[in-house]
Order: sequence, then structure tokens, then C-alpha cells
Amino acid sequence: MAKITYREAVRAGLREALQRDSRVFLMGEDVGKYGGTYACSKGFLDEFGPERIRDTPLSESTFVGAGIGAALGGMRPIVEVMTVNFSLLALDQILNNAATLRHMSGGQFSVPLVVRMATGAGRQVAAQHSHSLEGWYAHIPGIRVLTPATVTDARGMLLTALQEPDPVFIFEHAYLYSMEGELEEGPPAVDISRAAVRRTGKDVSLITFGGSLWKTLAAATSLAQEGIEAEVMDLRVLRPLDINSVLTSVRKTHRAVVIDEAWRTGSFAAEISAQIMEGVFYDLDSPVARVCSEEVPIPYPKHLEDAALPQPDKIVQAVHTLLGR
Amino acid sequence: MAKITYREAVRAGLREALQRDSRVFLMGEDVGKYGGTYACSKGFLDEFGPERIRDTPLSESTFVGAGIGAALGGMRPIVEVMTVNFSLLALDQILNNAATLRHMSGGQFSVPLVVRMATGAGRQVAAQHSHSLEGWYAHIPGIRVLTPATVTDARGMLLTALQEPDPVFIFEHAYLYSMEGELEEGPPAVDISRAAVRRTGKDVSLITFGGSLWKTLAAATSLAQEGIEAEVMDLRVLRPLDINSVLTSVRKTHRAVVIDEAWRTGSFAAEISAQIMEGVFYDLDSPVARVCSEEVPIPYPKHLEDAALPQPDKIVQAVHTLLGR
Amino acid sequence: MTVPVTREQGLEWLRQMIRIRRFEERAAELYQLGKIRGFLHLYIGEEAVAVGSIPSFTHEDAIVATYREHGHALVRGTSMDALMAELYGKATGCARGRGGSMHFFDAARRFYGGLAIVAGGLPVAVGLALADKMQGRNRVTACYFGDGAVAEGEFHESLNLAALWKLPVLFLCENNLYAMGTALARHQSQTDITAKAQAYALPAEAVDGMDVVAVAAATSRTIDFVRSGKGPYFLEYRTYRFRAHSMYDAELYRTKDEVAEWKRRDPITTFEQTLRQAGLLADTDLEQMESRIAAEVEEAVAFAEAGPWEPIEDLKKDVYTHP
Amino acid sequence: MTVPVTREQGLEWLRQMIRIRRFEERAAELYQLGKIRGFLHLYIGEEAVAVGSIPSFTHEDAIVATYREHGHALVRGTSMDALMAELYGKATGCARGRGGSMHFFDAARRFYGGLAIVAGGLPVAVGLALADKMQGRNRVTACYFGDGAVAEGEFHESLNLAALWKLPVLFLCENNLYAMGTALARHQSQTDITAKAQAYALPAEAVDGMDVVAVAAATSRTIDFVRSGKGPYFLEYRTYRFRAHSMYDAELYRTKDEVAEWKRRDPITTFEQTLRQAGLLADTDLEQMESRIAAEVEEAVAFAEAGPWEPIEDLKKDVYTHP
Ligand SMILES: Cc1ncc(C[n+]2csc(CCOP(=O)(O)OP(=O)(O)O)c2C)c(N)n1
Ligand SMILES: Cc1ncc(C[n+]2csc(CCOP(=O)(O)OP(=O)(O)O)c2C)c(N)n1
Ligand SMILES: [Mg+2]
Ligand SMILES: [Mg+2]
Repeated sequence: MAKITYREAVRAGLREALQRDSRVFLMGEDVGKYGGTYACSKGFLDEFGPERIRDTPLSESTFVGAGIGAALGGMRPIVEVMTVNFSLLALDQILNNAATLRHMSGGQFSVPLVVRMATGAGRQVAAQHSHSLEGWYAHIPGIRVLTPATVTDARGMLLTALQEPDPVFIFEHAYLYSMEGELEEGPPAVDISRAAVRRTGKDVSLITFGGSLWKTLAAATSLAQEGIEAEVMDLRVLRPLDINSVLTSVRKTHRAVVIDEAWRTGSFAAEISAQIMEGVFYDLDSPVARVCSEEVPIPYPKHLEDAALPQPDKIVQAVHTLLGR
Repeated sequence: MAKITYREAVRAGLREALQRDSRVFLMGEDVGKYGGTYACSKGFLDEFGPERIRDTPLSESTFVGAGIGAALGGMRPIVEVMTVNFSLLALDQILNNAATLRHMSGGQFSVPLVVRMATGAGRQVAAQHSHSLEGWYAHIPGIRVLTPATVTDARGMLLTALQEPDPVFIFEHAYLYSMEGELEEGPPAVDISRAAVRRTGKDVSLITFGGSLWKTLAAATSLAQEGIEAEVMDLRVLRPLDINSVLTSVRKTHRAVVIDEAWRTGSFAAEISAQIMEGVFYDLDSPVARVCSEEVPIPYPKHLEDAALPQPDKIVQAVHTLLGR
Repeated sequence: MTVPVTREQGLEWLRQMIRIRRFEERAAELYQLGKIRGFLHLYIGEEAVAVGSIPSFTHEDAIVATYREHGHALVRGTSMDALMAELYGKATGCARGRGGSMHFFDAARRFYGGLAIVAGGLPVAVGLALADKMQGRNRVTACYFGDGAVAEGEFHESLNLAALWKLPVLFLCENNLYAMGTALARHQSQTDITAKAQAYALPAEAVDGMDVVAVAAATSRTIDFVRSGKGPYFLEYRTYRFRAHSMYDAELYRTKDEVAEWKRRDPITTFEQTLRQAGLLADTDLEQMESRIAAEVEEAVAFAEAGPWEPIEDLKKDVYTHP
Repeated sequence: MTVPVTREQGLEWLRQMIRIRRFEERAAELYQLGKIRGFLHLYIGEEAVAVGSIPSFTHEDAIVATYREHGHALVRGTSMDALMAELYGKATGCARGRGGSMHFFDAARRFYGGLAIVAGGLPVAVGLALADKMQGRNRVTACYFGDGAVAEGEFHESLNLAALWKLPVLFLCENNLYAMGTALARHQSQTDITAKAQAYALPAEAVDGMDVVAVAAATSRTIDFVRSGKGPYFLEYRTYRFRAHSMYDAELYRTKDEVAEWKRRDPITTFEQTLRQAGLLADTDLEQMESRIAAEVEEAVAFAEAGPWEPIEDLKKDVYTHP
């Protein structure tokens, strides 16, 4: 197994996608000359040329909409919206066109579009640049929502997404780009339908996705030192949701904590919690708990940002509460 | 008690607001010459003049943002976004400015802005005009989210909202405008912090808001004929949520169904369901159930639209399932 | 008004305009009867725009239109049957009945809607043109929108991107002087839309949208420009809507006189007269035309009436290609 | 370069430009030390814009700026202490430390940010101007933004609304030729931004943004226009950013030569020379100035270092006025 950074994994996926299929191109703010805000496409402009690596003006609604049109026209666009914070400006195109065109046209049109964006907080970039809105996207019928947390997924999900005839949204947690991980063996394109157990355990299920996976695994390690064996489930795909894997785990552990970096009220964690109750109510030994962000615009200073976000110790504490310790 | 339509109630609230406070003005697409898409401001241009009844160009982001600026500048703007479907275009201004400015500035600025919009489906206006996105708004810290379901609330919530120093979003279900109701006595401005029990019962709690209230009451009536006494709770305010009233009801009935016109996955119903479990897990006789919209862009034909949305019979059926009948 | 080149061409334009008119008049009646529901935006008064412009595109070209698109779809060649059935919401409609009046689609004719968010079609059209350019196909994309759309941010972003990347797209503004109830001068600081478009460094011009011959001439010319690879073009059709914005409109924002004045420029009656004066149209031509169209409309109604509803079990079909 | 009216004025402009420069140079060092985190966008090279323009506004006027707003806040009069403390994230900062570099706020000076969504400040500025107009106050609102913002839809919508309603707002475009790594010609089909602004039927002009005297003259003149009730004005400052876009930028998108060429037009050194040549600046003036500024900067650092953190218990304070 090779150790690479998440950034390198994203780059590897992008490069492979561009090499494999001439219909694939990358478009977004500063993906070209600048090399990508997170350096995910550094050098690509020289390697693939300006036709396929397209710097766009600052106009999120239009370059996402143009991605929709290009997909309708037979291309396989990868649109990079620099961060989820700016994707609000494109939400009308996403909800009303990308997600809707296929059904509304009676199945006549498909939109094989891939949109990538960085998400999440944790880098002290304050209130307007720290959103976690994957849960909003996961509410939209007609699209797929992927949240790669590992280097294997960061590289491979993109490749599978490009095989999909329908729009796929990939959320890369900005905090992960510099993280190193082991690239798993096997074909680069990975499954995008199933959740994954990242650590097995019998006492409690910790259910999470994206950037929170690593905090959750840290919490599980620390719980193990106290003799509590937590099972850690990485949802990987928020829509369509693989709830069965979640239920299987909770049926075994009888207890669950959902960890989600979004603000608590109206978070996707609520959906997971509700579905667990709906699915395995009589197996539950205690109510499903949630560890989410505090309901506050994320502040700049580290101590306040840390206090606002889910952290390993808060997860540990939630488990203690569940277990009555 | 006087019988008036919901439209008349909204009109009465608007008129009173404009009469009471010279800082109040109404701004939005076609609120003036046209008289409002739903005729809520018909005649107001003549009555209050073009300074206070302002037709805007089609530019949702900017006229909502201008509402934020005008609020910062000491006015009390009421911005009408014609429907929630178009509010996506203004979501950046709402999330990143309106909701955030107060906290991010360390409490230096307030944004006393009221935004009204029509929401919901049921009028056969198809996929792009039938969204129910109140749940998304209810996820945003820093704003208040109101969903008047009765004529008393349609008139009164606006007046209370205008007293708030922070942004308030009022969702008027488009289906309700022509509905008649009894205006309750008392001062026109109503409380905007508490949920309301619209029908008392002991067997099950039906929890809902906005346009779904009337379907839920219809379901309760039909359940009563079978001898099942349902308590119907109108949330009224989605943020900040009055969960205590909900828990009080469920503690009594031990069973709950949440009815929400949004798509099921990631709906606000999930939040209610999760909070009920978190609050009164050990009082529950069965898992909290949800009746939501099918996960599909809302189709035009009546039979399909009806099939996509929550309906009284689906609510009745959900109660039957809960009660094991 | 200019005279058309041939009698055949002239009669065809007249016929298409009348087809749209009669189709919509019937639709308005059916709306009153409750057969058609939801929003219904009539194109009556603006027929010369679709009729003069759409036939200038090849079958390979793409059309993106708005919720006021009955005329465009009819002229593009989608059968009146399929369109009427769509208005009814029947499974035999051009979008299986799911879209209704605002959402006509026809993949076989590269008709991409029927999009009902104002200005929402512009980015999509830009993307269709981008795909053509990248794949080296000599196709153009036609993007229709109203004067109201000009105020939206997407108008600005789309014109910039298309001009910057020299994409083969025609921006076709149907300026009927009103965005719902808001007159042009009450929503645009610069009421000369063509001047505004020129600020994106692309060629732009305006043409009389009540004159089918002028529309056709200007559109063909600009299509040639775009097809030759020189980048986008902006065309403003100056036209007028005779009917209400949609079916629930009290029309408080304009005077009866103003409407009457414009009706004197009705694209159908004026063109009829032009043809007559040029000796290209006889009374019998018109009678024959009207009776054939009446038959077509009634057949379409019968087709719509007879058509099945999409079964409820299919509600979720097509949300995803592979569910 | 034009000569300023008085020695006093000239020295003040020079002093303010140097203040910004030294403040930011120190901030960059502190960033390397990890004292400042998150995004840090330096204004170095563009100082003449804020220094020439901001003092032309009265204390009643409002300022809306972007994430690249250190200079604007300093010249507006917020103390360097409060700004440095904000960069540190301390409770003594101008936004209690919650905003950091991108979100300076100062209600007392009507400084409305510090807004970090590109073009997101324009609608807010339009609204502030609307409030003034409706309340009959003779105030103007200054709205600063970059060339990149010109491509966003909100630019278009805001100029239209302001011009349509004749609102007292100044649109002040700091055209530094790049939106992050994207050169003007690669993001605008019309690179003459002033020409683009004119398409909204409002007066627009460009001025040399490296010349503090020219900036001041043009800005004062346009403020007078706006204050007289004639509606909005658009001013383009042609300037250049000497440093990276933010702290993580490899600057692959421009050549060292280009940067060097522009540095020859450094607004500080060129103005210094102008003053000297006019006999308005002596070596001792400059030395004194530099040493006072150095002291001010070090005091600000000491203030920031000494300041308390906002207690964690206050995390949710101010989400709502009445929780
Ligand atoms: C973004 C958005 N805002 C508002 C509406 C509601 N609406 C539908 S049509 C219309 C007027 C559009 O005017 P114009 O673009 O001139 O087209 P016309 O109807 O005149 O053909 C409005 C405001 C909408 N559909 N989309
Ligand atoms: C809507 C939005 N999209 C993208 C970004 C990321 N971003 C921050 S600054 C910037 C470049 C802006 O360029 P310009 O407006 O010219 O201002 P400058 O940085 O040159 O002062 C970009 C793309 C953002 N903050 N907001
Ligand atoms: Mg119009
Ligand atoms: Mg710039």
C-alpha cells in the first residue's frame, strides 16, 4: 500500500479521469493558471491544455449551469466550485435544473455532471467560509452526494461518479487535503453505493462521514482504552443513503451516536437518527445521540472554532452519556 | 369572530404594519402595480405610494441583499420573494449576510429584516414551482422561521416579526391564500415563540406546520370517527423550535407522527423525530413516524401531485400502522 | 412590413402563426373548463418571433426556451397532439404530462425546455454551446428569454462567459415590454437592451418582433454569423403580449388603450394584409388554412382527452437513471 | 504624478500609505509565526486607493469593503490596536476577534465589513443607500470590490437597481487586473470595466489607482455628484497587488517581470519622490514618520498579544439579539 495525501489522491483521480475519456474536462475558478485553490489541478493546464482545463470567471450560477448544458450536450464535465460556501450561488441551477431535468422531461434527458467542492470548517477561515451543507444537498432527489473521507475514496469516487448518467456531487473536506493515508489496492474506481465499517466494535455504533471520520476514529481509539469497543461507520454516500448497513451495525450494538459537522438543528444527523429509530427502534437500548456543530456562525479564533465543532472528546462524552457512565 | 381569507389576513397585517411604522416598506417583484402575485398588496401602491411599495427588477439576490442593507440603515423592510422557489437565488445573502452579520461583527450590527415568501405545492405548478424548503431555512442560526397556518397567524406573525431586531422569514403556504378562517380575538400581534395545540387528544400526537396543518386536522377528524383521539400540534415557528410543547404532548400520547410537505430524506420532520427520541425516548410506545413528500420533483398532473404529497389518508394510515391496526 | 420571398414561404409563416394563435385560444378555453391547470402563459401577440426565428435553425441546433414556449415547440415540429396532451398532463404528452404548460421537452428535436425559473435557461444554453464547440460540431444553440430575465444576474454571467469563450449561442430576447406587471422602464436603468448587451463585447441588434419577415431575415443572418465560429450574437425582438401574463392577471399595470394600440400591429392580421396586397393570399387560402388548423386543434384535443394518465406506480420513474 | 495641494495633506497621505504597508508587512511576519491564521489578503501595492478615497467620505457616510480591507479600516480611523487584535482573534479586536482578517467591522465608523463572498457587499451597499434616501439623509455609501466581482451576477443586479432608483451609492472597483490567479482578459469579455458600467446608464470613469492625488480628486468629485442626489456613480481604480492573493499562492499566473514593472509605480515610493521634488518632504520627515509608525505597529502587536480571548461561554452570544 502506498502512502499519499488526500490532495494527491484527488489529483490522481482527476488525472486518470482526464486521460481515460476525452469528453471529460475540468472547469471552475482558478483550476487552470493558479493550479486550483487547493492545488488539486496544479500543472494540469500544461498537461491537458486550456480546452480541457478551463478557468472560469467568478460566476458560480453560470459555470455550474454551463456544466449542466455541457453534460446535456454529450460532455462529461467536472465542475469545481471552489468551496461549498460559494455553491449557494449555484443552488438554483442545481435544484431546478440538474436534479430535475430528467424526471421533469419524462426521462428524455440525462445530466451526467460531476460537481466537486471543498467543504467544512477547521482552518480558521471564519463565518462565511466554514459551512457544512452536505445535508442540504442530500435532501435533493435526482442527485447523488458523495463524501470521500479516505484517500482511496478521494481518488476512486470521482472515477465512478463519471460513469453515472445523473448528477453527482462530491464534497471534499478542506481539512483533509494535507492528510496522508494508505491507498487501498484494487481498481481505482470504487463502489459509490455502500457505507463502510472503518472499525468494528460491539458496544456502540459511531456513524459519520467526511472530515468527521478521523475525529470519530480518534474517539474510538480513546474509548477502546477504557474497554469500550465502538464500531465506526463511514456513510461515504449521503444520497442515496445506505441505511441498511447502518441498521445492521445498530442491531448489533444497540446504541448509536451520529457525528456531523453541520449545525445540529436540521442536520443530516437528524435524518440518520430518525431512520435508525424507524428501522430498529426495538433494538435500541437508548436514544440515538448526535454530536454536531454548535448553532453559531463559525468564529475565527481557534479556541472558539474548536468549541463550535465536533471533537473527539465530545464524541467520547456522548458515548459515556449513552452508556450511563 | 370574523371570517376572512388567509389572503385578507396577510393584507391586513401588511396594511397595519405600514400604517404603524413609517420605517416599514414593502419591496419585491410585482408587489406594486401588479398588486402582488397573490394579490396580497393590491391597492397598496395607491394607498402608500411608490416610496413604500417598491416593485423590484427580477434580481432576488440583490433585492434581498438590499433589504439587509436597508435594515442595517435603520429601515424595517418587508421583502417579498415571490415564492420559495426563487429564494434559492438569494440564499447567499440570507446565509452569509443576514444570518451572520450580527454574530460575526461581535454584536455591533443587527438586521431587522422580514422576508415573506409563498411556499409549497398543491396547485399543479410542477417541478420548479413546488418546493417546500422551510426545513433548509430552519437549519440556519441567526434567523427566525415562521410558518403561519391560520388567518390569525397570517396577520399577526408579521406584526410581531417587525418588532424583532433579527431577520425573520415568514413562509405562507400558497395553497392557503384562498382558505377562509376565523380571526381570533385579541391584539393582532401574536406570540412567535410557541407551538400551538390545534386539537387535543390522547392517543397519538400529530405534529406539523404550515399548509399541512389542514390535512392533518382532516386526518384527525377521520381518526376520531374510529375512536382514535389525535392531538394536533402546529409548530408555528420552526426556528427557534419550541420542542418542549412537542415533548409535553408526546409524553401524554406516547406516539407521534410528524407531517411535513418536504421530501422525506433530510426533511425538518427528521429533526422533530430525532428531538422527540432525544427528549422522551423512554415514553415512546413506538418509533416516531413521518409522513412527507415522495422523493421526486413534483409532477404537474393532479393525480401524481396528490400521490407525491402528504394527504389525510396517508396520515391516517401512518397512525394505523403505529397503533398496530 | 417587408414582403416575403415566395408565396409558399409567406403562407407557411402565416399558417404557423395562426396555428399558435388557435392552439392557445383553445388552451385558454380549456383552462376555463378546468381541463388545463397550473400556470398557463400565452404567447398570443408574439407569434412572429417564434415563427420567424425557429425555422432558421437546423434540426441539429438546440433550442432553450421559457415557460412561454408553446409557440416555439409548435414551430419546432413537436406535434400539436403531444403538446395538447402535455397541457392536459397526459402520459402521451411531450414530457409524459409531468411538465404541463411550462415544461415542454422534446429530445428528438433538441428542444431543452420549457424552463420556468427566469433566466435559468441561459447558463444551460451556454453549456450546450460549449459542448458543441469542444466536440467540433458546427451547431448553434438558440436561447429565448424575456426582458425581465435581463435584470437577473445569470443574464450578465452568461453573456460574459459566452462572449469570453466565443461560444456558438444566440441570445434571443423577447422584449414584450413587461416582466409580469413591471414595465421595462420600471425594471431596467438602461431600457435599450441591445445597448446593454453590447457592453459584453458581442454583436447585438434589435428587430421588429411583430414583423415575421424581419424576424426571419435578422435571425438567419445572425445564425450565419454564429455558425461561422465568430462567437455569440444577441438579438432583441421588440414585441408585445396581448393577453394577461398568466391566467390570474388583472392587468392593472397597463391601459386598454396601450393594448389596443399594439393590437393594431397584430403580427397575423398585418402579415395577412401584406400578403394580400402583394397578391400572395386569396380568401380561399385563408379559409382553407383556418379550417385545417381548426381540425388539427380539435384532433389534438381529442388526442389529449383520449390519452392515458401516467400510472401512479411510475411516479418515481426517472428520478435517477438507475434507481 | 500630480502634486498635492498642501504639504500637510501630502504628508498625511504618505503617512497613511506607509501605515498600511508596515501594518501588513508585520501581519505577514506574524502569519509566518502562526500568530495570525486563516486567510490573510494583503493590500500592499494598492494603498493609494484607500488612502486617496476614504478620507473624502464624511463620518456619516458608510463604507462596505471586502476581505482585502485592512487599508480601508485603518484609514477610516479604526485603531491599529483593534485591527491587529482582530487579526490575532482577540476579544479586544474590532469584531471581538470573531472575524479575523476578512471581517473587520466598526459600527461607530459605519464600517460594514469586511465581507468575504465576492460581490456579496454590493446589494448590502445598495440597501444602505436606499435607507438613506428614504430617510432623507444626505449620506452616501461607498462600496469597494475587485475586478473579479464584476463578473458576478450581483454586480449586474446591483448596478441596475442603484441606477434605476437613483440611490446615493458609489461603486468603487479596485481593478488590480487579477481575480485570484485569473487575469482580467481571462475573466471579462469586455476588459474596459468602465465601459461595462456605463451600460447601466450611470456615469462611470477610471482613474490611476497608483496615484493618491488622482484618486482623491476623482473620488471627491464623484462623491459630490452622488451627494447632490443625482444617483450612483462608478469609479474604477486601476491598481495592482504586489503580493500573493493570499498567503498560500505560488503566483504561477504572472511573471516576476510584470510584478517588477508595476513595482516601479509603487504608490508610496513614487509619491515620496513627488513630494520631495516639490520640496514638501525632507529626509527627517520620512524618518520621523517611519519611526512613529513602527512604534504604532509594535504597540498594536503588544496590544494584540496582551488582549484576552473571548471566553468560550460567550460562543453563542450575539447569534440572536434576544436568545
Ligand atoms: C427567478 C424567478 N423569479 C420570479 C419568477 C416569477 N415570474 C415568472 S414570469 C415572470 C416575469 C418574467 O418576465 P419576462 O422575462 O419579461 O418574460 P415574459 O413573461 O414577459 O415573457 C416572473 C416575475 C420566476 N419564474 N423566476
Ligand atoms: C462568490 C465567491 N466565489 C469565490 C470566492 C473565492 N475568492 C476569494 S477572492 C477571489 C478573487 C476575487 O478577485 P477580485 O474581485 O478581483 O478581488 P481581489 O482579490 O483582486 O482584490 C476568489 C475567487 C469567494 N470568496 N466568493
Ligand atoms: Mg417580458
Ligand atoms: Mg482583483
